[in-house]
Amino acid sequence: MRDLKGGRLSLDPSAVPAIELVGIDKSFGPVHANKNINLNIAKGTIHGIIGENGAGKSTLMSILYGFYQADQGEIRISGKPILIRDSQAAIAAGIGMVHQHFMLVENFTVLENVMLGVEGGQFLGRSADKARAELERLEKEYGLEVDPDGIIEELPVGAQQRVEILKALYRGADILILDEPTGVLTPAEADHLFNVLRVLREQGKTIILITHKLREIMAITDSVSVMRRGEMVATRKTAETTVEELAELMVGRHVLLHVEKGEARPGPVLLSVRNLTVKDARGVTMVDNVSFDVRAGEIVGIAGVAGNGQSELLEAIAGIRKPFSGEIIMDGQPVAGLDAARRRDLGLAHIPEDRHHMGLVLKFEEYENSILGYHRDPKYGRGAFLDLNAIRKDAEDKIAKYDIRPPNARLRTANFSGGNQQKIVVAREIERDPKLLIVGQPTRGVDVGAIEFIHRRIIETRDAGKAVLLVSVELDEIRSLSDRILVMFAGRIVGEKTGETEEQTLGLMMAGIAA
Amino acid sequence: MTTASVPLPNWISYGLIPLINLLLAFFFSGLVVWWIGESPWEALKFLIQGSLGRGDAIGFTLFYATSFIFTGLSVAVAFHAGLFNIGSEGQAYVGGLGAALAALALDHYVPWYVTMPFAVAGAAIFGAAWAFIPAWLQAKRGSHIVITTIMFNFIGAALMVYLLVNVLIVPGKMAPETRTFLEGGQLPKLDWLMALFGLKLGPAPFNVSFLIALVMCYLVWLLIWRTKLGYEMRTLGISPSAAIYAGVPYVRTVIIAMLISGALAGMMALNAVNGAAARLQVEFVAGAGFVGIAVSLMGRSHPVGIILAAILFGILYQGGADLSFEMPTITRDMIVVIQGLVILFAGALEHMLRPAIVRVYQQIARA
Amino acid sequence: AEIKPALVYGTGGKFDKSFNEAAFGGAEQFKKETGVEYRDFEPTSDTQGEQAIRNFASRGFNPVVAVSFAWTSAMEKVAAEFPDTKFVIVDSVVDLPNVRSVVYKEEEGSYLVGLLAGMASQTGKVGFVGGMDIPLIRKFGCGYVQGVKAAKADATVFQNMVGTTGAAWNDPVRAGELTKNQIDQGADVVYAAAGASGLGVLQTAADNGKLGIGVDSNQNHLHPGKVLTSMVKRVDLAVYNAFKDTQDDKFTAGVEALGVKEDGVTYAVDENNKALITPEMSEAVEKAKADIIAGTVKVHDYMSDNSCPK
Amino acid sequence: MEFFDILVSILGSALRLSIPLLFTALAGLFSERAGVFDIGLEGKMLAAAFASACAAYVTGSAWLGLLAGIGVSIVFSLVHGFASITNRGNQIVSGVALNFVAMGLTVVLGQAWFGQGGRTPQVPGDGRFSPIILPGADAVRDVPIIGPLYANVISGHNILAYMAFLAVPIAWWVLFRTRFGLRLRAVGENPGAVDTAGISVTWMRYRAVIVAGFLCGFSGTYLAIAQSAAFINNMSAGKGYIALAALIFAKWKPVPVMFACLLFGFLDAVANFMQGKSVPGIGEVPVQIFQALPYILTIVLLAGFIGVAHAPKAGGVPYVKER
Ligand SMILES: Nc1ncnc2c1ncn2[C@@H]1O[C@H](COP(=O)(O)OP(=O)(O)OP(=O)(O)O)[C@@H](O)[C@H]1O
Ligand SMILES: Nc1ncnc2c1ncn2[C@@H]1O[C@H](COP(=O)(O)OP(=O)(O)OP(=O)(O)O)[C@@H](O)[C@H]1O
Ligand SMILES: [Mg+2]
Ligand SMILES: [Mg+2]
Repeated sequence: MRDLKGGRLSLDPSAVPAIELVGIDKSFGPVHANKNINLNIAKGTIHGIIGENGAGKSTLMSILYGFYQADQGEIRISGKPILIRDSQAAIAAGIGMVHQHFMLVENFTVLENVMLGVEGGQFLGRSADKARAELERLEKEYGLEVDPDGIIEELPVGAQQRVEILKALYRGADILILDEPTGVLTPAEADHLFNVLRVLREQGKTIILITHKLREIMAITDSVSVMRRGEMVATRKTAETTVEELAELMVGRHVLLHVEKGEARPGPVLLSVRNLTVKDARGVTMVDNVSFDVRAGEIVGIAGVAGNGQSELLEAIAGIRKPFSGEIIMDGQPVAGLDAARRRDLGLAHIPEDRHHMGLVLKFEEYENSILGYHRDPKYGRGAFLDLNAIRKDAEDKIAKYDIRPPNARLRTANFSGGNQQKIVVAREIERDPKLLIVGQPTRGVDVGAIEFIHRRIIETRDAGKAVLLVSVELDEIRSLSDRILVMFAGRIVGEKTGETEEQTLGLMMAGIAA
Repeated sequence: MTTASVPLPNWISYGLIPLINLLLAFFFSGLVVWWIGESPWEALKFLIQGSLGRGDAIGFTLFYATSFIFTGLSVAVAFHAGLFNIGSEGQAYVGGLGAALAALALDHYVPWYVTMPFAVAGAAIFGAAWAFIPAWLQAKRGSHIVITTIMFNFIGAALMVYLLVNVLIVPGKMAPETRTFLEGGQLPKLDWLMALFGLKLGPAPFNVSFLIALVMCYLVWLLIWRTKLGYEMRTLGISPSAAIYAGVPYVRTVIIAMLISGALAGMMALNAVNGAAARLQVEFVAGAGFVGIAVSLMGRSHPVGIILAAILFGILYQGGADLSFEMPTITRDMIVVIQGLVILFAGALEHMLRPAIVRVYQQIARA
Repeated sequence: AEIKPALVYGTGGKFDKSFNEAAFGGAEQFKKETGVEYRDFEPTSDTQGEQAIRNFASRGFNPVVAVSFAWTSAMEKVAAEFPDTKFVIVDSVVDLPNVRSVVYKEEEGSYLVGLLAGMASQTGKVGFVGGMDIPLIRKFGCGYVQGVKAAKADATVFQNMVGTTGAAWNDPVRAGELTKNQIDQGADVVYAAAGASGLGVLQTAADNGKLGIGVDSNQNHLHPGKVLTSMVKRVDLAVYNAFKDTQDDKFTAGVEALGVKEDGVTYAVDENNKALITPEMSEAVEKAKADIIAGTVKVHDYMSDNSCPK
Repeated sequence: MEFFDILVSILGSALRLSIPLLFTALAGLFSERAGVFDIGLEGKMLAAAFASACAAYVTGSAWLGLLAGIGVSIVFSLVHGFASITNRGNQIVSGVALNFVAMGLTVVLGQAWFGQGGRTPQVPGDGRFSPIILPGADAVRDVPIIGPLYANVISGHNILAYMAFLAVPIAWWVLFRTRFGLRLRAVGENPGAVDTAGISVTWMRYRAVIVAGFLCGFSGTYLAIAQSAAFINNMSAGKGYIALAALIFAKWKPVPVMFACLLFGFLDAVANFMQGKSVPGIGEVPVQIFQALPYILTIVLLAGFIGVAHAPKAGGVPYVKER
């Protein structure tokens, strides 16, 4: 393997790179988000950056954009070192950024959002007319259509993203950073976006594209860098690398770790979802008339690109989100009117996608989190009171069994590392001995050892005759754990496959191309 | 590198930093005293002597502290559930009505200890009732509880004035207040308690409601850290999303937390109405509800901290009265200034010094 | 005898240009004449009054004079605790062997200024703005109405109170608005019996080119030529006498009711308002004064039956 | 008295009573639109009233009084900014604290300087803003309907009153037609968007709270040396909170703010007028009802029974870039 870690690679060695990052370092308190990053990007290319969640991609780009300040390091634009103290400086240097979470004022019009910060005068009247003309010119030139007078919150996500790109172009960006732009897009919208990016490249713009989707990298980039745990581990020409190599670089191990598991012995249906439709706060349909069953003794995996309704489906089943219509039946009993606590009483356990905001109260001590959701259980105290001794004893047992480190039930949960935090959640949910376990992104941001451990627990749960529903955006995880795979696309289940299905087949289905 | 997420040991977070903030508040108060041409040291001496120097002074200090314990607990309980109850003032005011009605109804017939539970219940129920609508609006309609409780303070004041002026006033009397309760409607003074320490209570209205306040401290501690409801409240207060995940019923928890908060505020009336004045007067709360905010912030919403902070404010109130007596250029409003500065430094500016302290701490830890 | 006199004001504060300032004047007068120092205290809230009275008593001050009805219950308590100290309360009655209660026949003084108001009014409409709505203030209003009607039987008297709580003594803005309302309705003389709020009444009357009537102290100088007169209540006398009597060992407990006859209440004339009082007015009011002293005119006291004759 | 005359009298009174509310609510508008909640309006108003009365008394000039009022009010704003913008403290706690500081400090200093129990001495004529008779007011006074309305309701206020109503269109124009306003509103909705647009969130918010301080300076000055002639203890008497209620009632929009303030001023005027009078069929209506009505109306609005009030989205939340 060629180790190009920290190396300088450009397509045309003679040309001055558009961007050079030298020794960029950044910490957030104890979290070392960027470690000594070096990177060169050639003019007029599309450069991809990939990496797992929390690898430090957004942080690096935010530094380039002046949103954060690096603790150390230097940035050079077209060979000239510059100090990017704030976004204003970045904009002046011709850098534009489309953030992972859009930076739009939702009750403003498109035009107002585009003008913000570059109003061109103290008073809006005349300059607004000029801005409108310029905006319309840009829209036409790059095929980015939006109504200048539309209110942002009333626009679909794709259109909002176009506004973000227009904002950058309006500010005269030569370098455009896009942070996970396709995470929220439908495939058609994503295709449209890529066409726009190609046009931009032809016009000589330099583009940085952040994503964790390898397919996108292969489809559109000229070169690609891989980040892992705050480090820039490799940079490649896209044409000279493969999906497999990138994936390995990304996670730092062989991805296709095959979990040993026996044959599934499906029993009776424990979860039955019928014609379920879920809408989000804005009334957009996120889950569209979905029906499926999960039986005892099997793991059903739900594959799909992030944002295709899996999260909402999981939350509806868990009782966190109110469905718009349809039925959820657990162990023969409709649970529509029951909240999360009552569903737990029926034997549901839920490992949520987001441990920081849902699965754990980070300010609690470990033992307090070990009963979250089950605190009303008589086991943890009679009547109105909690039995702290019983709870701590119970927590210590789980700490021992799950090898949670440090083994201290009185430690604040925030002070455990991500992998150990996830183990706290997994231990709590699996040790309940539930009938039905629903799991979201069980190993997001978790190290290898913990991944294997958690995977094994999930399979043991199945083997103990429980029903398991697994949602993950990691295709490998889905493939190695699931007995059956349901593929979700745009809120619908577009097909069912077995665990042995080829990655390509699933990928196409996830993209909404084949059924 | 940011210092916000560097963990500090508890004795710094809960001991040193609040202490420094408090000292800053006193420093600026001293500046004000100095500005108006008096000696801050002299003032401090009078303040301490006037609040702790004699038996009756201590009695007054503890009398004020009793009120502040109730309101401090009130603010703290709501705070644990993530609710900022600015309405303790109004809840205490309306609570006074419940306490007074119980006393007026019973004082002719029964001794104080029979009236007491009714007065406690009356104060708690009326106080809770006044917290209910803001709570319901927050829980069901998402109306910001800070704004609604402020509004309810004013509505409560108007209601109480109306009742006192038109309904409860003794005909022919000047002041809008109820008749004086007989012994059966009063809470007796705690002479015996002071005598245990060899002190004479004298005229200070330090009374049985202090003991009720201590019991409430214990109950609040029990509620917050030992019950399932308290667990749910804290979950909701720290992480609303985790509370939803855990199936904590939002509406119920918000409403119950606010009812408890309102009830605690209402009980403040026991001290002022049944204990000290033996009658319901206009504006008897006199800002104790707002002091509760300061007390809760200073005491980090923990009953023990609240007791300490309440005594501190009791010292300020009693000592401040004595101070203004000894130094007529310093009016009693000086304690309002100190109170404001304490809220400013211990509350709004609580993190001001943290980065500096973190740096010093890291330096020392490294060395 | 050696004395250590003390004075506790009402919540309006020492320099309210009215009631409390009159008390202060009496104490100063005593100090000037005898050279004896005194201590005073301005409570800013109800709870402070009791503490102040007690503080003085426990530190050996004697006599302790408290002006304002607000200290009634405080006085009841503290005077009982210190039976050897002499206390004086103004504007209220406390029935204890060591307390002298000084009350005034405000209805008589109000009658006199009402008479002047009635005569001075061009429109036949006059106003009264009281502070806190309590029987004591209604007593002022009632005497005033009687005086106005004595001058002009068909005159209209608008009556308003600033409020129903202690805050009403300290709200000149609202008092001013009430005055403006009365002026809009045609009043051209407005009598303020509202403590510090009265300043707003006199100010508004002056701003609108109408006449005000002051209360308690002589307030004619506040807006020279714009204050018709002031109903002077000799609180200074009560304080002065309390100090002096104690010094001379002539202190007596019990109720003292001071009216026109005792020179406890009167109307004020000085160079600021001389031009406003015509000879007829002067003659009429002096006659009324004599009649009251003689007993031929009886001014009804609102507080005797809580009502005012229509 | 004729019904119409009564109406004219009440309207005039309502107008006078709504001025301090209007300045203060507009102050709140700027601050809250920028995402900084301001419970401390009351305190700023009080501090400004004290400062203006002191300055006007000492210098004998109403305009210097206004200047002092504005200055002190802005100082309070800056402290609020320092706590809630720079130090990311809780905005509500900071506002509550400043209210106490203002309430206490005015009396402490007033007592120390003037010895009148916290009040300032009466400010003489030139130290006050006196009523202005608009041209032609006296001439049209006798024209039916229009005459009294012009002469007694519209004319005869002091210059600050006219400035208050002038401030409404100016506030609207600044907020919706200038770059400053666009950025200010943006920073109250999504500070991240402003930050990434290369504008300093901190400085933007500071400017907003300074404007709030500036406007509270006017309302305090109006209380002390236009409506009255001295500072009196706690003379704002909760008007800051009524203004806050008006701001919410008006859903954070300038022109509705004006109408809300007029409505609340009108209620106050009616309360004054109705005192002691009985309504046919109902009897005497307690003044307390009118006093509580602004708050009750605001609660009803907040409950969502008369339209929903959306506070600026980022309101009350300190802007934190790095967690
Ligand atoms: N503002 C912040 N304050 C503190 N820590 C932060 C902050 N932003 C990011 N981090 C931490 O820095 C690390 C890198 O985060 P970053 O957002 O750069 O990751 P990423 O590669 O973009 O991940 P994702 O794919 O989830 O977007 C993570 O551990 C994250 O928790
Ligand atoms: N929000 C936080 N507050 C306090 N400390 C934290 C916080 N987040 C992380 N830490 C500390 O930083 C350390 C590193 O955390 P991080 O989540 O990056 O670990 P990691 O290397 O990813 O571990 P793992 O492999 O288990 O996920 C943790 O051990 C923890 O003590
Ligand atoms: Mg990211
Ligand atoms: Mg990790």
